[in-house]
Amino acid sequence: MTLSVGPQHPGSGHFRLIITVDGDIIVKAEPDPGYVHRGEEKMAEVRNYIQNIPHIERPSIIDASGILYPYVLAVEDLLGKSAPERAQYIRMIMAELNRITSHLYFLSIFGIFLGHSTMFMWPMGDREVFIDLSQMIGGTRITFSHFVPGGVRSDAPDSFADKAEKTCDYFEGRLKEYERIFVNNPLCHQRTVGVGVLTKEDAIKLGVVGPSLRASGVKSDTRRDEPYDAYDKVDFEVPVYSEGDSYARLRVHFDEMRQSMSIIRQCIKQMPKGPVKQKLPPQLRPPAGEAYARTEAARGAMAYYIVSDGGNYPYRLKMNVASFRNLIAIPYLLKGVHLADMPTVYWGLDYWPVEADK
Amino acid sequence: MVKSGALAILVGRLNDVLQYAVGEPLNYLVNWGRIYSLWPVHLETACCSIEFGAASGPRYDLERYGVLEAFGSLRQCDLLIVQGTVNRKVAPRVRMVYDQMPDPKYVISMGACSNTGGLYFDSYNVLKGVDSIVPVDVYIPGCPPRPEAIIQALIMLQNKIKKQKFAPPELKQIETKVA
Amino acid sequence: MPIENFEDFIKRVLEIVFWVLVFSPLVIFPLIFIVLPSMMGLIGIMIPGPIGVNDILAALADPLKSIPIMTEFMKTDFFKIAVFPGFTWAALIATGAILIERKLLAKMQLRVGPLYAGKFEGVLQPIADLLKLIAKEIIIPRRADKLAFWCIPFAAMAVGGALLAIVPVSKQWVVTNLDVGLVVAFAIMSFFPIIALVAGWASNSKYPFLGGLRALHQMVSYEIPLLLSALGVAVLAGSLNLVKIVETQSSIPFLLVQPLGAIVFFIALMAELERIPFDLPEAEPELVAGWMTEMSGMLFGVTQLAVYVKFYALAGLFTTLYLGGWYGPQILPPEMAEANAVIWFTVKTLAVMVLMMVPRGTMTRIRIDLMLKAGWGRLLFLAFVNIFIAIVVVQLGIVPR
Amino acid sequence: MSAQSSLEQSLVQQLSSQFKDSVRSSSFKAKRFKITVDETIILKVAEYIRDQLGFDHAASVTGTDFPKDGVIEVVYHFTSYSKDDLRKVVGALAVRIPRDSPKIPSLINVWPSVEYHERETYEMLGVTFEGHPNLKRLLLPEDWSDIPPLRKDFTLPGR
Repeated sequence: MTLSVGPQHPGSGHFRLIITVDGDIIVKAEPDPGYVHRGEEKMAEVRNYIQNIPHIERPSIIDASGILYPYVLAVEDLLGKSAPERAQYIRMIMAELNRITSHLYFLSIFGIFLGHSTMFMWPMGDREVFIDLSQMIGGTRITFSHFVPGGVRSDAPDSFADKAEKTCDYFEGRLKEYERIFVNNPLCHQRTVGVGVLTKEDAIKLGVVGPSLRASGVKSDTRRDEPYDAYDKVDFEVPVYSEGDSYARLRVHFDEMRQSMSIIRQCIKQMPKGPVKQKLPPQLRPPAGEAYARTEAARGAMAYYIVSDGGNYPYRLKMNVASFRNLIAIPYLLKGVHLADMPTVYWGLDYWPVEADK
Repeated sequence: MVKSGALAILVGRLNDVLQYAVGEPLNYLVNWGRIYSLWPVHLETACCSIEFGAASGPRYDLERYGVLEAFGSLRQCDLLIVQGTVNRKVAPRVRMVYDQMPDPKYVISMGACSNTGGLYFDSYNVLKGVDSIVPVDVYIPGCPPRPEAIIQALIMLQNKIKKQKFAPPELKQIETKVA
Repeated sequence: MPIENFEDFIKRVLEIVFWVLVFSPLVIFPLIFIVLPSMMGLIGIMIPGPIGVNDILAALADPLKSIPIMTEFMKTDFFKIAVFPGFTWAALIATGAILIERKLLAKMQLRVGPLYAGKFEGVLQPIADLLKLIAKEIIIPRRADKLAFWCIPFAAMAVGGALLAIVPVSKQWVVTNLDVGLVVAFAIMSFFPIIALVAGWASNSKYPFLGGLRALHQMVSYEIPLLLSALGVAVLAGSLNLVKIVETQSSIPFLLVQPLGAIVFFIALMAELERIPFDLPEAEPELVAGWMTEMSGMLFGVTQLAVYVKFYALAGLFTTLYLGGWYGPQILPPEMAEANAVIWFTVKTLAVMVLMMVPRGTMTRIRIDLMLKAGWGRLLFLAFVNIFIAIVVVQLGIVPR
Repeated sequence: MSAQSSLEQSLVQQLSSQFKDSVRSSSFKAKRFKITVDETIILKVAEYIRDQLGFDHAASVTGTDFPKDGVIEVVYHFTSYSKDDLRKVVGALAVRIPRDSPKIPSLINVWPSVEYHERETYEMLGVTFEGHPNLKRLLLPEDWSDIPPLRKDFTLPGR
């Protein structure tokens, strides 16, 4: 029997899965994305480098700083400039705050896909706390447009350090509760352990990125592999699990949130005083050439490939987003999985269709 | 049929009396039921769905107004919230979802993109406003709108429903299509 | 002057009542005295016994005279079926349960839940939902089996009501006191998955059909543990009559004698009721709304109400089998022993219902293969152990038979 | 910096010496290198990059339209998970193919991760990847009948 899951289906987000089931087992799954395709790459060719910022972060407003970060780095690479040190730390704080909110969103949807509505509500509620925190720097709830080539738009207020410290303290306690209540119970184990196993070899072969990759035992994190901004000055661990199943993916998200909080704390301590924005001309005209910048966003390695012809507009801008790279793993993992596990397996891969469709 | 003018007046009066005694109170009751029981369709068209999720989260809690969080089947839903950009691929689906919902149904257009195309006004694949395919009751500006704005839109919709006239449900047969 | 708010509505209603009272002597009373005597035959069937036609006519003139009529009416089967232990009562509790469930779930999730429908804490939320559903369009898919589709909600309601008929609220308030009440209860219970399957088949759509099939699968896994765990109670009580089972628990509820059986029965009951973690037939993320996907308007409303009526009935069955039914300390004056019994039964049943609601906020959904494993591997084994415990208890003579 | 650059330099040199005649151009900077080859030998180059150099997956496939030169440049970006020292390096393998008949062999057998990227490039730029098992429409609506949108002669409706 062939089932069309989505685009209007509680278990699919913004995309469609055409799955063939034999009894309760999925024998074939074919993703049908494109329901949110908005032509960002073409639009970027008719906007200048600053005008591109707001629409580029829209595909992933769940992790707005994460998707903007490599764009800014790529433009800086083309210009041959870099951000002042304080701006680098503020960028890192924003990126990590967004990582936490994005992971909390991941957790809540994971919960609803497991049939656990409390697991939807609690992380949603705690996400607001971090949104408040990033609102102090960014100014709006989720779409900040805060990073610009050559720095950030605005400095962090003085009260930020205190509030961040308090929030992190609060949230560490909450994380323990989450683990105790949602993860370490037999029902959750039964639904996730050994389900949708992505082996290390396959993860490498399919070029999976982000938490799914680390859950499969590959210790790869762009922040470590190719440290950008001040990531080489902070101390953090890359969580790795070797099982590669849904449970490992869930655990990676928990561990990453802890590491992010530790990075935020270190950044606040190490952050120097100084300007947050380099003086650049209002109309950026990078010299002809090309740049490929990548960062580790919440959902995995995010990369931009920009070709410049020396004009006001990018000649070609390619968004190589994490979700689109994980799309290939969906049909691969869903084969042989129970129908009931279909939403958790595909969501566990951190596939966010809006981001993948661009 | 009624030739006599007096009889016509009498029938008209009787109709008025019935409308006054039964119709209007019933209308009020049904509308009151409708405004506190708006169940949204689970249709996400783009990124505004995050803010809708946040709005049904604990801090904003749409269930105070009787709006359930993500609800399963569209056959039981009253409210279509178009959550963000509608592109050319999803537009026929939005219309199909709208057609399959039972009357009375209401549409909220959420976010600049679904109101007018917004940031994507010059994109080749984006509809310039969802109101070209479904009738919209309330528009929420913002990119994305804050959860408070969603709540405000709900209250505006409630005020609109309050003024509506009750029409009895009718039985229709529609063709279901499995896409 | 249109009605704009609640005060206007009340004013309008009072106005109508006033005019009706003014005009009723002119229109309604003559009508009654012409029409009623011709209908007396019908009323006579409903109220057997010493009440005659003249008493009813007299009661119309003198309201005080209606009290003996009411007490007589309350003894009839019609009253039992339609009003008190039967349908109306169950529907009231079911509506209350929906509200309690939503509020409880909201509190567990750090929310407030329904708040604005009704002036106080959203108490009128279920009424609002009901009013809306009544006024909603009913869509029948063209390729659906029309007759079967229309029948489903009412079949579900009938089956739920049939369960109500055998669950004793107190010694007096039981619709039918059957000698094989327990067996009948299980016979009725096994109808539900069939209704789900028919619903799925009649909708002629894939997701409802999958939901119906899952309901059948689920039945296979819980039905036998459910039966066997209740067998322990039958062994202890020495009877299949539900009233007698309660009466044997007058000193000690079977929960204390048979905790294992109670747990197995509780879990299997949750599965029967399709509540989280066992709500596989309507699992939202994969099956949309399961076998209820194509239901709309009042068809959905009635089905949902039937589900909650069944919820109440089965919680009542658990109370009957394990919690000592209507027995409890006397909190009302002795002459109101019946009311006391009813209160205790209701309180216990509501407690069981709330206990069954809690997992909805605290547990994830189970998978169908795990469900089968749990049902056949663990619950069945525990149920057998429980029967042996029951036999040993009976042999030792701990519980008086 | 120098140690770092030497790695990229050596990689580029290795590739250039292996495929002398077919390499059109090559460049490198810190952590990045790019090599442009003929489309006829792209399979061989890719296999060499995977097996000998150890770049085990492709991160993206993309293309740029150059109507002035009459070519479309298809670029494969690849990197490595399994070799620690190669993780920081992102290589680019570029092919310039004529604009009017853009056809290149698919690299799906070398790097399976390119499946969806090649489909995207196919519909966005009209490049046909020969040997791709499932070269269908991916993101654009089903009734798309215009020229591929990322070609430079496709103008946006509002502009």
